[in-house]
Amino acid sequence: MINGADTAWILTSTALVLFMTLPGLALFYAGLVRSRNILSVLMQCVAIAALMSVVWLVAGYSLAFADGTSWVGSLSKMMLAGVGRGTVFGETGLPETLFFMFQMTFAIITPALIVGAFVERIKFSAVMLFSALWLLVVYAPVTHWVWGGGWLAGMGAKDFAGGIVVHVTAGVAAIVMAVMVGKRTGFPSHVQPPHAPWMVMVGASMLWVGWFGFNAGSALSAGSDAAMAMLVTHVSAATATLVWIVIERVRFGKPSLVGAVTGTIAGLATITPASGYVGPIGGLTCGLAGGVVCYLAVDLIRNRLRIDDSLDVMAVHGVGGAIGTLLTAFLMSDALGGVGYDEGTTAGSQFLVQATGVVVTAAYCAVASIMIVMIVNAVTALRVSADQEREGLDFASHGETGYNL
Amino acid sequence: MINGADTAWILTSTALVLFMTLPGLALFYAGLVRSRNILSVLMQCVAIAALMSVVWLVAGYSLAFADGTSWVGSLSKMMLAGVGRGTVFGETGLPETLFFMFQMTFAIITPALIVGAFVERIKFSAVMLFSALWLLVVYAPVTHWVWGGGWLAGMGAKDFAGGIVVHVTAGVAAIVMAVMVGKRTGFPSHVQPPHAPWMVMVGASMLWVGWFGFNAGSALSAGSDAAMAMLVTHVSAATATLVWIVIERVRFGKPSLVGAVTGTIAGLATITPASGYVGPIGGLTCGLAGGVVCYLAVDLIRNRLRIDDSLDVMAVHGVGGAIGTLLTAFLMSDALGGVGYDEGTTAGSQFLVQATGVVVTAAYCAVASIMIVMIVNAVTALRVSADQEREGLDFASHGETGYNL
Amino acid sequence: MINGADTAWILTSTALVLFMTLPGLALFYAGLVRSRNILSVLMQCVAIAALMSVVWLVAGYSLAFADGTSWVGSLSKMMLAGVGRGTVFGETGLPETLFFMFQMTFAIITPALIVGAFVERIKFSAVMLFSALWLLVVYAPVTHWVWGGGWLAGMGAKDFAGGIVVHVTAGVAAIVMAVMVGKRTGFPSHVQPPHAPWMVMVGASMLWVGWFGFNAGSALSAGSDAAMAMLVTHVSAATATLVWIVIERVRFGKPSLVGAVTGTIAGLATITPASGYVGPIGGLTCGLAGGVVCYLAVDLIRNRLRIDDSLDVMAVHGVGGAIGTLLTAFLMSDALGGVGYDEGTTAGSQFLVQATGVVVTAAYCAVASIMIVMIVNAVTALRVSADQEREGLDFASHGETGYNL
Amino acid sequence: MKFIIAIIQPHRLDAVREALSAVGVTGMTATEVKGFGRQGGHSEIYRGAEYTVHYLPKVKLEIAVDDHVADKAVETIAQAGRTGKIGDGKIFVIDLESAMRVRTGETGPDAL
Amino acid sequence: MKFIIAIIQPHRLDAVREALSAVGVTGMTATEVKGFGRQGGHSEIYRGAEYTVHYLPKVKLEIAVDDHVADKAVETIAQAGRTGKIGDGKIFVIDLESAMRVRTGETGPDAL
Amino acid sequence: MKFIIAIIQPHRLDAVREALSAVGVTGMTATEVKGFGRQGGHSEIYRGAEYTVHYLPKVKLEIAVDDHVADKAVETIAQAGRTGKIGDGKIFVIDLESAMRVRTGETGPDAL
Ligand SMILES: Nc1ncnc2c1ncn2[C@@H]1O[C@H](COP(=O)(O)OP(=O)(O)O)[C@@H](O)[C@H]1O
Ligand SMILES: Nc1ncnc2c1ncn2[C@@H]1O[C@H](COP(=O)(O)OP(=O)(O)O)[C@@H](O)[C@H]1O
Ligand SMILES: Nc1ncnc2c1ncn2[C@@H]1O[C@H](COP(=O)(O)OP(=O)(O)O)[C@@H](O)[C@H]1O
Repeated sequence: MINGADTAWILTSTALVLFMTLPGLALFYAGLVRSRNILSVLMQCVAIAALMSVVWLVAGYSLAFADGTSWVGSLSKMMLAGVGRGTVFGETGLPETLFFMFQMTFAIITPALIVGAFVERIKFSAVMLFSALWLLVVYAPVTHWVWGGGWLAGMGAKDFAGGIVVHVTAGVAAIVMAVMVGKRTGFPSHVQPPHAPWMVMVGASMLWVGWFGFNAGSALSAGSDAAMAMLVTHVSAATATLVWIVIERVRFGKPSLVGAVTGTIAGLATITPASGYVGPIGGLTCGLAGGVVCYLAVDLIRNRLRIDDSLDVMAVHGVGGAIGTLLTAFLMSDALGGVGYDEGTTAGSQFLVQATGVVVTAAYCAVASIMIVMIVNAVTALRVSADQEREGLDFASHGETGYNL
Repeated sequence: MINGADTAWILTSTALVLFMTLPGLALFYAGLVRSRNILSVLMQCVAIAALMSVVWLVAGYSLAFADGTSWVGSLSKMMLAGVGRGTVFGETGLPETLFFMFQMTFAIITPALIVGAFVERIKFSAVMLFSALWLLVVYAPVTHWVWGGGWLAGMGAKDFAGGIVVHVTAGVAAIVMAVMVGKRTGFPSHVQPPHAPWMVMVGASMLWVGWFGFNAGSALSAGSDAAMAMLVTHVSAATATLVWIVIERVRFGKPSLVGAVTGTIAGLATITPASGYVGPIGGLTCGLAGGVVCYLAVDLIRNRLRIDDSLDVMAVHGVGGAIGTLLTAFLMSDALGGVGYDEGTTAGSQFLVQATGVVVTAAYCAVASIMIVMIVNAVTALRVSADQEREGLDFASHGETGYNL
Repeated sequence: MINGADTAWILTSTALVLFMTLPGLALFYAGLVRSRNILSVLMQCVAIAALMSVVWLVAGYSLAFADGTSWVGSLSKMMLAGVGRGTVFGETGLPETLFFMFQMTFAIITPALIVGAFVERIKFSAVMLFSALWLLVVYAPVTHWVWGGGWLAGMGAKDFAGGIVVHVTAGVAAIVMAVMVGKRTGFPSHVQPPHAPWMVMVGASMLWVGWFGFNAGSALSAGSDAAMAMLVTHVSAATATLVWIVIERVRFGKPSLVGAVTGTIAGLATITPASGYVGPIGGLTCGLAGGVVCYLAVDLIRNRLRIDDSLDVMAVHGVGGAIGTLLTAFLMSDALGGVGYDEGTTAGSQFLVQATGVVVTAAYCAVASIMIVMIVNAVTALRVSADQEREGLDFASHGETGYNL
Repeated sequence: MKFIIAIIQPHRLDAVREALSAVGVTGMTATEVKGFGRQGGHSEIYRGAEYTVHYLPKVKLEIAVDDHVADKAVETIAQAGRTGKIGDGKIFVIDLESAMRVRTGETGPDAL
Repeated sequence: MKFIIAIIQPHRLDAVREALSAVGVTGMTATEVKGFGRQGGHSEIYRGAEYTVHYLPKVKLEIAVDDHVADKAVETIAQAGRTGKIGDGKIFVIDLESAMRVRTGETGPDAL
Repeated sequence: MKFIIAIIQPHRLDAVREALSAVGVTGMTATEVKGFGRQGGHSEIYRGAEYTVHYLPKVKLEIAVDDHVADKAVETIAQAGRTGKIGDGKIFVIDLESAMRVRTGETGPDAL
């Protein structure tokens, strides 16, 4: 039977998660690029949102959630076949149409996260084609593994709101894209600071607020689990923000705004898989760990490996999501205020399951993403010309300019 | 009896619909004008929100929803007379105060939509006076016809969330205003592109998210109807976005951001009347139809008829709302996943009712709007002086400048 | 037992109130300063949000809400000790973790409000230290007095959503800070108009929407009380907006956007304490009174007393909150559509209680804030150097620049 | 050759540019500037007080022309830029020693 | 007549303008510019790394003056603009052939 | 001394600056400007129609140099700024009467 209260909260959560992408993530990313590419980033986010929605309706949802094998769902719910107005989803008190919508907002933000890897040089058509294929080939199956009753679910993997499903997949795909599309002209010596740090902060704030829908909504009900998920999410975000502020203060004497809110996002990504299983101590720990490790990862990938994952998708989301997934094995212990282990499970055995989930997903995502990029490259080139890159994608790809003051 | 879950969702929806106007629509419009008029647009939106709220409390709500004739409500609920803290609204599980509030957010956004017709040249006092009169003379009665038990409701007209009530009325009033206020100096040859496309996108994103409250909130309950309304709303928005992207890509080689999000709004306006009656196929159809027809309508009104409905209110909202209202007659068929027809009704008979609703409302709105504009013109001029128009309304009417970098 | 509907609404309200600070208040304030200080304001807001969250978890919540004396709570709920996933809060139907979160968003915005007093010249470390101490020494005890079963609660003081707890405390602390930190170089003769009035409006709009969570959420349930609180909140905001528009129109011939939305905030602050106790007439009255008196207060403090409470925190929030608290004594009368008086209470006796609350809180807050500022001044200076002030805090304190077009 | 520097009202830019075009001057460079002069500034309203902003927005045009075109160009700017109100701006003429087109390296009047 | 071009620190603009006013020079045109010079640039922080921004914001003043006022004006700008720190800027003087007031068509020193 | 005014493509700024540095010219002032010329403008798309924007963004460099450096500087700018496409810009040279460093009051070539 449909539960009105749960439905009310998930309706709200769906709005919150859409808000994370539009305009939250879009602004977060748009503020980080140069002013001549602001519109292209916004356009990629809105076009991904639109295209993923249709792809999700046509086949994505079915591949993720319709009964199938351990590896992938089936095509039986294409176009929501058999899902009526009154159909209830599984054991929940939610209309299946609502579950479909809530999950769709996740299927929108995940490809949108990858945008950070290839801004300022990608062809628009390549973004569209890549995202659509990736949703079907990577996102939908992995979702099935973890949330759709697939093999990872069977092993007892814990990923409350998408550490593996969303952040690890996006991070790995980002690295693949960054390497295969190639560096921006001038990277790393001539990289310019974000053109609008204020916009980055606004986007991050919206992501923070919207993440309440993401994590607390993943409880699929309006009760204690949602409340605790919201609490630990917030605590992790706050802690990681402070971590970045302290690190930059110590290292440069000046804590930066972009740094602080990057910490926020790191804290949010890290707590995501853990958010339904841990208590306040788990929130603090994820915030601390996510803050520190993601900071180091940015430095490693950007400055040492010199990979132009331009907006640090792997370092912040991929690494954060992975850490959170692994930490869940320990932080879910009831000794630390967590929900405790399933019968027959220990921290150690759970850790192995979690690690398996991260590693296998990352490997699968890497291989599949490489193949998709090769296809995209064959169909439409990946990059704009050097001239267009210099001119800026706003005008070159979309015929518009960002600021006409 | 008050239903907590429904109340929770409508409290949320009320916040979402207010958010559509403030700051959603305000930003959508402000980004489209020149930088010297940005503040005036924002000011018109916020002042309309304030004034309509008071007018709605004093008499608007009563004229729309207090028992009266087929044509208009009565004055018996002026100042919410007789509506106590505990009064339940009709058959719903909502406090009447909440129904009042939810409806008020519609009464705010409808006159605010009309702003798009006369930006960059209108006198501020004319906006205020026009909006207040229009709310009482056009909006409140039409609302009564459709949702307050008036003659259109009696005929069985289907307008779930305001295709007729909100979008057709706003569109028609916009054309009236555009013609009677006259063109902007320099239209159409010297029109300048939007001063801040990024702001247009942010506003459109907020409208998209807020529209979940608008349409899914119009179910007045937290259940299957709200969920399906949210789903079809989203699908239509996504589809129409893609339609504009494809059209511009084909026609100019470059899809623009402003074009894409204009498509979004067209899709949202089109699905609005249908959102409670149709299924996913209805959503796709409204998105396709709304996307294509609104695109053509922009071209027709702006480039062929040369009417300076500056931000295309009629072409996007009026036309979208009308199409959606008419399509509802077919898409509500249960063969297409809709709710099916009332007893004794067929697609054909429903279509006649829908068409009657659109035509009679448009005609009434046109005549009444013309008369209101004439009154406003007599009381206070409609337009600022040519000098003030050139200087920009921000400084001329409000003593401020938008960007002081 | 946990009530799902109430939980759904308070989960939503928590998101709304966080949204008020991030990015609402942050943008409202950032648009008011000069462009070279925009990032510092945003940074102060986000860093306060992060730090207050941790402080609230560690000790703030416990001092406010754990059973203690009349004057302050105890340390028994530090780190949420004893509060489990399933713990229900008091007589409500809410998980205590959710009540903790909802209240935390108030504990974030209150110190963030004070930021308006010392922008463009404060040291970042001073903000951090001051806010943390102030939360523990002023905010937590006062909250205990009013909402935690302390002496003001015992006297029957009515402060629904924080006229005393939030606005009076923030306003008084703001004046203390403004005086002790000293004026900005050039105040008042060389004050410059807000660098981005559009941003001020966007922030104010978000505050307006978020305030629905603040006031209607303070009902802690999804029913008639929440609905009426939302209604009167909105009516007061709308009325006060119109009041400022009318005043500026009469005085200068031009109503300004910044003025209008300042009126909005004044109306919102004024209704806050009254919002759970009054009817529509109460909303109108608070809007009128708050609009007029706050307008006069800005003039008094800024232009006559020449205190550089830079963004008028005392005049808008402190004065608004105090007026609303006092007016509650009359407007709660059932003759005016309010909830009526507790047994044995009259308007007069209630007024004395309300006045006692305002005066004692203001006095305590003033003394405690002065002492805290003295400590902060001893530990880290309050102000940046004159050179840094001139250069702008964005670069001087955070190594970034706001606009890189 | 001469180098003409003209300060004009922003809203006259299109008119001036079109007028110059009509007399054969098509190349020029425009900059948004802040003008201080007799026109004074303007006052903005901020929360119950008026604040003076001392400058007004103007547009500066820089135009390199061959000697024999200079007078005509100045005259054209003056006519097209004139509204008759205070603050219409100034036209300054400076001697230009040399000019070069970057693309081709051409010099002298050919470069213009 | 002379055409003075002064590059100054942005925060000295008000002081310079007021000082010039005091010696009778009230008309001028200001532009926000990017200065490259000995002062070098500054470094901004971005996610764990420092990036060098090569330029610094400066204000350029352009002032047409009558010959006999030129030296006084230059001296005044130098004094009011001086902070003694590197990056205070430069003052350049160029010969001005002619000037015209757009509004009236007046030419020569009367146009200033 | 000479006062060089160069209009160049925005994306050549770094190259030009570095080339000038290499020949010993390190001081200069840059401004974002709008260029009108043969290159024409560009058209932007807005809701189903194309609108012409008449100008193109350019960067103006102003560089005061000692006489003997002038030719070398002009040459350097031309080479580093050249892409060979229309719209590469212009270099103008004007005679500079005097220069002063604000910080020290030094004048003449020493001030540069
Ligand atoms: N001596 C001057 N040198 C440079 N620019 C000047 C000078 N005098 C005025 N201007 C510029 O010309 C503009 C108009 O001058 P103003 O004195 O206000 O009116 P008018 O052009 O009618 O004489 C000013 O805003 C300023 O930009
Ligand atoms: N040769 C030059 N030509 C034009 N502008 C210059 C020149 N040298 C310096 N400037 C301008 O003057 C500013 C200050 O010069 P800089 O060498 O940094 O310090 P200082 O003024 O103390 O000598 C620079 O930022 C630049 O705008
Ligand atoms: N006569 C002129 N005076 C001043 N600036 C000019 C002149 N002609 C061109 N410019 C500037 O030079 C830029 C390039 O000129 P353009 O004619 O488009 O191409 P090209 O440099 O290849 O000749 C223009 O955008 C404009 O800024």
